[in-house]
Amino acid sequence: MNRKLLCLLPAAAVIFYAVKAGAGAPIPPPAGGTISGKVTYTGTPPKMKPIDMSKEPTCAKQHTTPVMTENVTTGPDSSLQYVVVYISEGDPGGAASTETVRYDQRGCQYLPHVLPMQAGQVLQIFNDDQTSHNIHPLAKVNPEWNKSQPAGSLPIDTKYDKPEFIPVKCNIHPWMHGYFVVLNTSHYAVTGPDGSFSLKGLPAGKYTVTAWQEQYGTQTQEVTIGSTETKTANFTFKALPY
Amino acid sequence: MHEVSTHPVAHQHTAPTGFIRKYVFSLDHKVIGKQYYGLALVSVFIGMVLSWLLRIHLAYPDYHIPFLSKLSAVGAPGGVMTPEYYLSLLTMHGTLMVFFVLTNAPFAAFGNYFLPIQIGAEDMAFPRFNMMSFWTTFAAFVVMMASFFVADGPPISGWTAYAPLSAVGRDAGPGLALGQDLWAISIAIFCIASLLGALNFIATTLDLRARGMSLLRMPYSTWAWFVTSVIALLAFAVLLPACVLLILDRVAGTSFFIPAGLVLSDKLQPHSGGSPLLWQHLFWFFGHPEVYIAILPSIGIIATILPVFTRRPLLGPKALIGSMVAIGFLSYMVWGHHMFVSGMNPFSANIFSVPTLIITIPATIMTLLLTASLYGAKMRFDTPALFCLGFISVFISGGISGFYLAQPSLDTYLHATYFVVAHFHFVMAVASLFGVFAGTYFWFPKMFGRMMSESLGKWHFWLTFLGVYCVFMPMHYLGLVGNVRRYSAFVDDYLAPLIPVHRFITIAALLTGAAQLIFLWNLIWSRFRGPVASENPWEATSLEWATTSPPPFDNFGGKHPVVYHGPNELGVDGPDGTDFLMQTAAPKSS
Amino acid sequence: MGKVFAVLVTLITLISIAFFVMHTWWLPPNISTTGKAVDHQLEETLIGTGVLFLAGQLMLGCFAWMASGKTKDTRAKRFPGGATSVVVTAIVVVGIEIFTLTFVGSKAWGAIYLTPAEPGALRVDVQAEQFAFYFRYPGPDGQFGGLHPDKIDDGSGNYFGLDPANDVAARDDIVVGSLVVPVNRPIALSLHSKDVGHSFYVRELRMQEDFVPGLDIPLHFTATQVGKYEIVCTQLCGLGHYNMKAYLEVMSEPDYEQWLKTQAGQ
Amino acid sequence: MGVDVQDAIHAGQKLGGSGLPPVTRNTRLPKVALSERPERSETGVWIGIFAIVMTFAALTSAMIVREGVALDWQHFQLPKILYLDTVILFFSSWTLETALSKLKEGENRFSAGMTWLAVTLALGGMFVIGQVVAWRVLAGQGLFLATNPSSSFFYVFTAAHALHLVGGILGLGYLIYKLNRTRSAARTTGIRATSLYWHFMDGLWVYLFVLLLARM
Repeated sequence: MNRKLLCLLPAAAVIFYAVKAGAGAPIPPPAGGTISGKVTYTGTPPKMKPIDMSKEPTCAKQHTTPVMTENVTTGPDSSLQYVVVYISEGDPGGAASTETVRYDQRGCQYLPHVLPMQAGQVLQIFNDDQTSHNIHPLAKVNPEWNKSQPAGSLPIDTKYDKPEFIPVKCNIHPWMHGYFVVLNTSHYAVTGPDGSFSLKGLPAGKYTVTAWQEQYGTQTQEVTIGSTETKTANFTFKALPY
Repeated sequence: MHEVSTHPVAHQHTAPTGFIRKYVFSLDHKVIGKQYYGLALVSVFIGMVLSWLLRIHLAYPDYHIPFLSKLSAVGAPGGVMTPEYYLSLLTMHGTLMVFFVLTNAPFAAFGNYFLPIQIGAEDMAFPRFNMMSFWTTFAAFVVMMASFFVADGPPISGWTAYAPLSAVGRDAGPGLALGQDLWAISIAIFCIASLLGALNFIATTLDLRARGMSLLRMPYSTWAWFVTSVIALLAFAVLLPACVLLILDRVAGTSFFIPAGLVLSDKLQPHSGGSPLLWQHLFWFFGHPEVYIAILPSIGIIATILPVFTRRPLLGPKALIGSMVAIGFLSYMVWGHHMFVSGMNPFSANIFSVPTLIITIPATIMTLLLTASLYGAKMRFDTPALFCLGFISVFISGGISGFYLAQPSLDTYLHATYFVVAHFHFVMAVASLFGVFAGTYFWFPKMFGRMMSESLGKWHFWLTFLGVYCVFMPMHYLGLVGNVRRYSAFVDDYLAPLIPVHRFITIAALLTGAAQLIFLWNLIWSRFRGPVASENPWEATSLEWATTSPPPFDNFGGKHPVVYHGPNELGVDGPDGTDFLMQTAAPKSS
Repeated sequence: MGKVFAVLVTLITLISIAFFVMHTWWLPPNISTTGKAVDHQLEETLIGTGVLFLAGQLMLGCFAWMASGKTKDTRAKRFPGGATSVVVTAIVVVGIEIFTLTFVGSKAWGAIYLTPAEPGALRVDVQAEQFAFYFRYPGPDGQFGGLHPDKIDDGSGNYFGLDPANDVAARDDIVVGSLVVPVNRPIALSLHSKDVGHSFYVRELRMQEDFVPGLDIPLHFTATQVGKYEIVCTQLCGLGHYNMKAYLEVMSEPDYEQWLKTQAGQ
Repeated sequence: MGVDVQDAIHAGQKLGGSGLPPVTRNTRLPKVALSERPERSETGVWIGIFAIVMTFAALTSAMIVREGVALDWQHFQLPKILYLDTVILFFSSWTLETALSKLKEGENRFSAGMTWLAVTLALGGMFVIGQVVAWRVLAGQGLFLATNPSSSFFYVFTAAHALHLVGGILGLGYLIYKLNRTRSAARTTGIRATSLYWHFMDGLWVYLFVLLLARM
């Protein structure tokens, strides 16, 4: 019995790696044009404040360096993170994507801080902490709800039907703050730590690209691209110290 | 036995025919009394199950209760309570118990059934009001229950509904939208019902006493119901407008209780200038007398029952009645002791503390009188008697802790801890319920014409008596450690070590609760199978025992009883070898 | 039956008292200058009421025992002195109890709530909100900035609603999540609430005071022991009530100065 | 203790001796000039009055507190029509009294009494309509329930009183209906109860009116 098992092991390993490789195989680049660019700021942005989590030891001990507020998150050479860039006009839209969007509560933080999704797309909210959380999306256009999620309880499934920028807060941990960005388009991106973004797989056409920052609002640009062309669209927000 | 007199005691009305008029919309105070009792019984079992759920959640936070997720998929996903649902159930437990059990059972239920009989009347002064007050109470109950079925459940603001939490609406949290509206409306309706009831009790006692039934000849229970109804009349008359103002703040955008510049759920609230303390003052001006509305009738019931089993008059009847009246009077000067640390002027704390401590004197007098009445008696230990003894014991235990909470300097430490929970559960809830139990075992034969099972009754007593001490005595210790009440989980570092104590309490609570099923079974069984009761099975003296069991529609079969004695003629040489004289016993004309 | 009751009551009474006497569950040591009086008051009350409790229950028990015995003539034994003795005893015993308690107790209360904080006390502004406490120090300029509820924004960490853009005093205000104080220095708190009623409860300080929306409520204390203590909310404030807490950190004077510097730096 | 028992027994024997038991004194009521034994309904109204006084006392103290705690209290002019209302209500009390005296005088003045009762009823109705008009006037000035604490309390007080008065009107209506059936004041109960309640409503309004004049 045991020996049999031992003999089987290598085989199993082979199969395993084969499968893994298959999964990891490079996906062919999507057809269509790409709009990419960088979001930056001018002026002095406000200093992000350290968050005091001492109230919630189970979370506090997960962070070696203090967690900072994220309302204006800046990066190297005055780049802006957590800016949502999306096609506001020119996208014919279409049915909502079937894949679910995942939203995590970990270490008493919302991950990601800003979560774009398509109207009608299924949103799954997980509590990965050892404490109860409370999710309270302050929606105005969509229905507002306010639910607690005890540690180790099932994920909350929900969706939003109308486009809206929805602030999300945790009533139990006041510092937990994030955004659901519900969009009509499936072409959206969030700027990374270096402020860069790219919208791929756009059919040829004329588009209005909008960049949204939770504190500084929106900016738009007109971009026309061909079927396989790549264009750059940079955005610059004016930052104030307070 | 009875003497027919032409003295108009009550307006003549004939027995109704037909089910609806007889049992549903009946004008008969006896039927209405039973209806109140039934409502209280339903409420107390719902309230008890709620307390079970709360206790289980506290002791075993991760324990899955599938039935909960059925009750509310949002409130208990997968059978584990969310913090807000814990508070919802907590609120409903408190509200049901205080309003629909402790106010209804000893006062409205027994009072309705026995006050008119004990004073020799045919019915209440205003039978129609009486019927209205029950059905209004029922409406209040239905509205309250409805909050279980609204989107985000019952309110989470506790039975005291402190503003602004209870006033600002949905932004303050789940349950505070429609649930809180229903709560406020239900309580307002309940106030109206209680006002009607109290008015009826007072008028009946003043106007319908039989010939010879002077005030001092009324049984203690009647006295208690009378004093209580006066308290209730004035207390609910204050809660009613308070509720109306609360409802206006919620639905009409007024600012009675909501100050300016509040930010909830990141929204600046559109109110200005209101005073949260105003709600607390109005609420506790009702709330403290409410405590006596709950306990006085039980004291009266005990004082009426105990002598019947000691076979001798109670010690110092006038002192006892005087103490009741004193308590009723003082109960209006002490509400501030709920607010020592509420942010009101600290000077007033010292002022409120004095009458609060003074009110313990009449309470002590009553307790001592009851205890001393046992001295040297030859007692009959039937179940009602046992519950009388139990009452005295828990009333002492609960009263003692009052000394602590009456002092501002100790309240700074003990306020809002489990010490308070222990205190009011002993002195208000358990004591009052022991009165109700005693009353039930004592009067059941009169109400249904059958005796209750003694053996079941005794089991019920011993288990309950031991149980309540196991449940509530440890809460004092928790309070001393500083265990805060109304927490849905104990996440503070210093609370973790106390979980074992909470486990003990939870198990004790489950068992004590289970013991109440014996009582429930006893009620049902005895109703149909119990031995048939005679007219006066306990050899008591008051008027309800001078008529058939159960009494006829007009209580005394067309006769009008005439009263010759007080209710204390026990341990005397009665007619044909008995040791008591009925209040209606005509004196030997020799 | 009466004998069983007597035994049971006696047992319950003795066991209940035993746990009090053995201090199995007890208060944490007091660390405030005003707490001693409270503890003293508590002891007084424990002894006084303990005696009453014991006497009452035992009396009940022993009368029940007697009542179950064979007493031939029911009129024979009456309670000595009858009702009057009972009433007098009650009034005298409880009266004395009350008098002493109020007399001593009002002092303990007054020391905490009726005496103003020393003029030199360290001022800390405390805001309670669903479901956390935040503490504000005036910063280097010794000035508190004004509060503007409309400016409150948890997302950017502006819990108090400061307006640094237009209000210079607000710029250096230090806002933290725990109450850090130097030992043996009088502290003057000003309690105000952002949303609903809350309460400030530190067991070791023997202190509790509500936050009332719309009011600034003063509270002052002097901590005599370096250490870390829990501040918890005792006023039902919503779904996170059980989780509403913060820490009181009592530091030595130099540690406190050091901490203040680092905070001002951020 | 024994003393009490002995007393009671002696009392009993005394009764036995005299044969007649003492008749309960049933007039334990607030002092009110009454020739005959009071009707039960009258007792009820007296008790109700206590409750209503308590309610309005609570509201009054609430108003004083509320005015004190914040600086947002705005004073405003009471609508002139309230003066007229006051007069109407006063007058209605008088008409009610005349009605009752007529009814007491016996069968021959019965119809006159009924007419006066009808007048009283009408006046009561006019008062309520007057209150509604007053609310419309305030609304016209932009003073609504939630506008300001002062207006909030104005509406609460007047509405609460109007509600209670409507109760009185219903009672009066029922009385008229009963009198019409029995055609005799002697055999109809509740007359004095109704009048007592009506006069109380009158007095309550005077109190409220003065209070509002002082505070609004």
